[in-house]
Amino acid sequence: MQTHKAKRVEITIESVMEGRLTAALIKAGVTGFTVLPVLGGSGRSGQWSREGQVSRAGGMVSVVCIIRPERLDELLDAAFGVVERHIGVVTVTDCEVLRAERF
Amino acid sequence: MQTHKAKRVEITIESVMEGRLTAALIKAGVTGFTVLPVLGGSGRSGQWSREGQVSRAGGMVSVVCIIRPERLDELLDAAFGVVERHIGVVTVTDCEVLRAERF
Amino acid sequence: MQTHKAKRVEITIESVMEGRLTAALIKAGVTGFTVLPVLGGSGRSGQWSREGQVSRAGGMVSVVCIIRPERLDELLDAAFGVVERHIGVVTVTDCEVLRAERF
Amino acid sequence: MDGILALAADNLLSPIILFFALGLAAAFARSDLSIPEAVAKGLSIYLLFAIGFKGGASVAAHGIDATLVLSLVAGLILSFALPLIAFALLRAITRLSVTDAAAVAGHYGSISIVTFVAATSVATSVGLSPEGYMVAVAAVMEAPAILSALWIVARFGKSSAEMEDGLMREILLNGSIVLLVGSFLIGWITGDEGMALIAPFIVAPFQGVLCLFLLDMGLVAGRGLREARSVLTAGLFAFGVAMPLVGSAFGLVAGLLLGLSPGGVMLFMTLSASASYIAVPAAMRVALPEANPSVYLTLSLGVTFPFNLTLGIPIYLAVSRALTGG
Amino acid sequence: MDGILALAADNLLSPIILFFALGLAAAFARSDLSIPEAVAKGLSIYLLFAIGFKGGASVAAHGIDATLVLSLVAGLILSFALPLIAFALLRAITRLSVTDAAAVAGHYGSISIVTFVAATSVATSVGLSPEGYMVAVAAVMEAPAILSALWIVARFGKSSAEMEDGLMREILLNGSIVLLVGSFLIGWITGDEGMALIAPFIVAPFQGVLCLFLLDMGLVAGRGLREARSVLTAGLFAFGVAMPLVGSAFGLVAGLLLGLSPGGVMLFMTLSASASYIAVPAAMRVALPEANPSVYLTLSLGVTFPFNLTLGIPIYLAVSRALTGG
Amino acid sequence: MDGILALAADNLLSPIILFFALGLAAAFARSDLSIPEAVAKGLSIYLLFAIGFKGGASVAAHGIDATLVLSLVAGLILSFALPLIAFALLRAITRLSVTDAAAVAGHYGSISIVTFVAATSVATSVGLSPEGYMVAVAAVMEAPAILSALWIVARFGKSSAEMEDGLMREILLNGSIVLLVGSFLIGWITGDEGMALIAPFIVAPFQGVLCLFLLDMGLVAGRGLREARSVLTAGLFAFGVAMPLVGSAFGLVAGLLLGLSPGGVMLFMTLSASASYIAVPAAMRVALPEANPSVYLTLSLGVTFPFNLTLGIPIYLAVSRALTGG
Ligand SMILES: Nc1ncnc2c1ncn2[C@@H]1O[C@H](COP(=O)(O)O)[C@@H](O)[C@H]1O
Ligand SMILES: Nc1ncnc2c1ncn2[C@@H]1O[C@H](COP(=O)(O)O)[C@@H](O)[C@H]1O
Ligand SMILES: Nc1ncnc2c1ncn2[C@@H]1O[C@H](COP(=O)(O)O)[C@@H](O)[C@H]1O
Ligand code: NA
Ligand code: NA
Ligand code: NA
Repeated sequence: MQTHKAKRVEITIESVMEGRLTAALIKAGVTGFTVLPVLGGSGRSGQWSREGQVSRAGGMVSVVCIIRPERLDELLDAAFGVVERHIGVVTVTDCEVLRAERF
Repeated sequence: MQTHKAKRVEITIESVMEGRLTAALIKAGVTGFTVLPVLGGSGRSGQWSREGQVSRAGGMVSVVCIIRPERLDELLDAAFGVVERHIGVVTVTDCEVLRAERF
Repeated sequence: MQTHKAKRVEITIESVMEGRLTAALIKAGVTGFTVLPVLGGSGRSGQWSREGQVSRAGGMVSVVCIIRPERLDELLDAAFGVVERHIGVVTVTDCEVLRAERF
Repeated sequence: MDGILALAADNLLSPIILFFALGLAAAFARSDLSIPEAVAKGLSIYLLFAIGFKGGASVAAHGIDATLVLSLVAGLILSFALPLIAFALLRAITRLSVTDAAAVAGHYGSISIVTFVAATSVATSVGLSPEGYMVAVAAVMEAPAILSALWIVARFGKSSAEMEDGLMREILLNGSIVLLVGSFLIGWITGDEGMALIAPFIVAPFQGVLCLFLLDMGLVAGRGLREARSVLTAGLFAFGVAMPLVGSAFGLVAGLLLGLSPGGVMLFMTLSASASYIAVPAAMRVALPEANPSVYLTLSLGVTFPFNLTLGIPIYLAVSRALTGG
Repeated sequence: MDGILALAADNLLSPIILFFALGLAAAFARSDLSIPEAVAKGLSIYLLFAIGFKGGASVAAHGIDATLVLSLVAGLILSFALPLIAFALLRAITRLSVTDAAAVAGHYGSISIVTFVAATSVATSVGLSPEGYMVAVAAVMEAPAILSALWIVARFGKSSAEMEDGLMREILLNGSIVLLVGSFLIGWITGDEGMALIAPFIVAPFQGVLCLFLLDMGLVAGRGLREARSVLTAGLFAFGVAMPLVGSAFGLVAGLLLGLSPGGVMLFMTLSASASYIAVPAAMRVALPEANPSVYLTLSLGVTFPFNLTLGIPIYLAVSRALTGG
Repeated sequence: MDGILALAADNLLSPIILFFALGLAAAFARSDLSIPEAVAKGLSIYLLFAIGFKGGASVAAHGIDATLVLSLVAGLILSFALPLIAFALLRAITRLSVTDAAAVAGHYGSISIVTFVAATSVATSVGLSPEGYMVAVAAVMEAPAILSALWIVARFGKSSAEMEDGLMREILLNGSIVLLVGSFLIGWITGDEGMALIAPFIVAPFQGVLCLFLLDMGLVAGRGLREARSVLTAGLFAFGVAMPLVGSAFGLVAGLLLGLSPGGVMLFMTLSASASYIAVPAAMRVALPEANPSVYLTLSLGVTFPFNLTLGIPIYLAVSRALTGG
């Protein structure tokens, strides 16, 4: 089956920033993204878990974005603008996609 | 620690199709898969979020399947048969696994 | 944008073992991890789904850990110690990260 | 006419409607107010459980009516037939493709259980006591319309509608139907005794839970409308308001022919007038993935549901009372 | 005998049992009906909260019974001892490995709180008033059986059972025990006054919530049975029915020796007869990962739980009444 | 003084406080007891819905008080002003950076709705009937403090506080405010009639739900304290206890000047004394990401919330009664 090279960018970020991040991604011209829930985690700012939150203030989500390789830099710039001052992790993985016309 | 090459196939698809997809995967001989929840997303058919759904009609899930590289085509054919007419994204990533006898 | 090579280790494991796994990871010196929920899955020990669980006894979670490549073996040893006798899948993927000083 | 207006005004100021309006307003204002998905599903389980059980207990109390079976048959026929009428209307006044029009039509043959619950609560608040088995009629009307929609596509459309093995079982055994029918049967079997046991759970707090549920419906409908504004043409909007009136006329005739009580007639009108937003959309995603979900969800949830809730129900009540002398 | 049958028949037609049956039926028919995990957990928190508080309030009302401490000790002993009996029985009538048999045995020394709740509600419905501290006995019986299971493996098995530091604390402080005991103590401390305050929340709606909870239990048990049919041999099935009867006999003796009321004896029988499906499975996954969870979950939830709910409880009630003259 | 102690002792043995203590204890003992996130959110939706509606219905029953508008204005002013006082106090007795101190200060100008609910329930239990519109005052006090915090940073700090377009709308339309104010208005509009309809849902079970909610608050506060022990210096702890007393003094003056009833004065004191742990933390994460959330959450939820719940409320009640003669 015919596949095409693409990049999978995954941005783990505080829930309160989700709307700002996806708005920035859309502005940067991405054609789509998927938001995954995060149960908990640990990092330099300590350990947390969803059951220990009184509110959306502390939770995180993971935003996954599949893009053509040539659009990577644009996307990273947009993402970085939002993530910069905030808690968050950004990873990029090589992948192959079916139905490349979608991206 | 000894690791082995494998492929990680991730199929994001409407929840209503989950059962049909996993049935097709099992029929295609995969030894296992994992289903991850999806909170929301955006694509050509617009933006959606789990809190805005009255029902399972609109949600999506992500089905992850780790397989030996030589079985990839079989799996993609099976997956494509289900995904074809439906909303959904299929990505393939190279990975390494521990305990390869399981796959 | 400047990125750095890293490894993305994903360990899918029974929920009851989550605390033991993350404790082992921290002991092995990882700087952070993220826990993702799992809705269901299938493997050699059969098929299960979160809605069919009476308790936390049967569910699984996925623990994702981004690390510098040189620390991979240490982490895998630590993870393997916990996963060994238990149901679970460990995968390693190459990735790139922003803000490498965090890892 | 005056009576209808007074009733409508009264209805519009009931807590149920006001909480729905609050949800709509919050969604339009882009507030982040939301009911967690699991809680919303829990509320809907509560409603189905309560309404089913009460219906069954009421059948146990009043005995089986000779018309029970006939009502079920009438419900079946209406659910099969209304999509054909809806399809004709849609093709006449909108530019939807055959596939989209068929998908929408399927929704209008099926029913909205919350609209049914709201109508029941209005009926009892004015002293009517509809036949308990109307709950079973509601259950019977959920699924047939889906078959009609698929038949329409097969007959008039180009894209193929898959009616695979699994789908029919899935539709007939979908959670809402099973819970509604199961609770109905258990209410029937355990009757007064069962009712005495669980009444404090399903009777007293019911209206309050319904308010919360309608708050959520308002939020969801409002968010849907905001997203899908663009699909809502004048023609579609007209359909979303006209079709419930057309449907209710069929329900009215059925109810009168069956000789139902004023409350029963009113509920038959409401069932025929209401459109599905759970079972049918799910089935359409599987069987007619090419149909655009924004169209049918926006119409069903964004136009017809609020119309029925606010104006439709008082109209059906007034008409039913006028024609049955109830 | 007639009395038992009449009671059983009565019991079988209670809403609680019928909703459990509805869940089973829906699961067997592969309906997609399901209660969201968070809601199911919410319902179980409600049950533990309510049953604990009511037990404590009842102790506050009736004063401490001289036998309270003795009952707790008896519960402890039974929880430690019953796994040994279960293990012997399993090795005699099934072909389970030592590890699997030990894991199963551990479940039968521990208890099922829903079975306890159902028995309590049957007891009060026939006019008995069991000792309030039976709730504390239930809490005390949750954990010791786990130690017995691990001891069996260490003594007779080949695979090693890890009894690591953390596990014991985890078991003793698992959420269910903490909530049950905590609510019991708070009910005790606040007594009538506390009860008056929250009775509308924990008393009136209790039976209705229990129905929903048992619907969920039916769904889960049914899905488990469907998946794990293959592991359920005739021998295992026989064990799943025989062991509760054996266990209840020990509970009966304990209750009679302690001089408990008829309701108390019945609850002691029920506790001894019931098998854990939450705390023990979780502990076994950690300490005995080689044991097959399908075996113990299917037995405990798929066989023994329905048996106790339908036939066991009426039997224990009848026997207790016959022997205590209650 | 004796009166306060007796009241405090009484308060400490109420189920509400004891369930909070149970949660704290379970968290400290590292029990895995937890309320699912969706259920906890569901409980808080219930509380806001109920308290808002009851406030509105009470305004409908007692008519609009001339002081309603003045009370809202006073609430606004206090919410703007208290952060300045908190900031000064923090800089005097702790070594927090400007950014951290400003973030903490913002929390203390805003309010904790659960503290408000607990105070209301104490007030009514001793026979007071606070003005229904105090709910609206609570809503009005949620947001202004955030602006003060950002102003403090802009004025005294180095890091820039982003007050972007979206944030203000987000703050004013956050779910809690919308639900509280919406329910208040609906309660007002539908009055006695609406209340009669949903009272069985929002009145009778209220105290029980509140117990469960405080159990969850205890768990969350306990886990937070365990994690963040290290940040809690003596200075910060002193602030967490002193600031509510300082705040309540301002609330007292406001309430007396407005001529509120003894219950109203007590609630004004409570609002001024309490600190936000939902709306403000969320806003701070967006606008002041450099501020350390452990500091403000630990203070607000781990120190001030328990202080108000246990000692603060009885003090505010006693003082208010002494000075109003109520
Ligand atoms: N090395 C890592 N691997 C995976 N996730 C991480 C890692 N470091 C941080 N995270 C995630 O990012 C969140 C915030 O990290 P931090 O900014 O380091 O406190 C954590 O709670 C984790 O969910
Ligand atoms: N480029 C993308 N990256 C990640 N997820 C995507 C992407 N495009 C689509 N998706 C996901 O697939 C769903 C359906 O996409 P579509 O068929 O384009 O409407 C979206 O709601 C997203 O969850
Ligand atoms: N090939 C696979 N790909 C993805 N996930 C898997 C795979 N095999 C097993 N799993 C996951 O690991 C769990 C336990 O697998 P097992 O130990 O094979 O029963 C399954 O329920 C799946 O969630
Ligand atoms: Na209809
Ligand atoms: Na037992
Ligand atoms: Na304050």
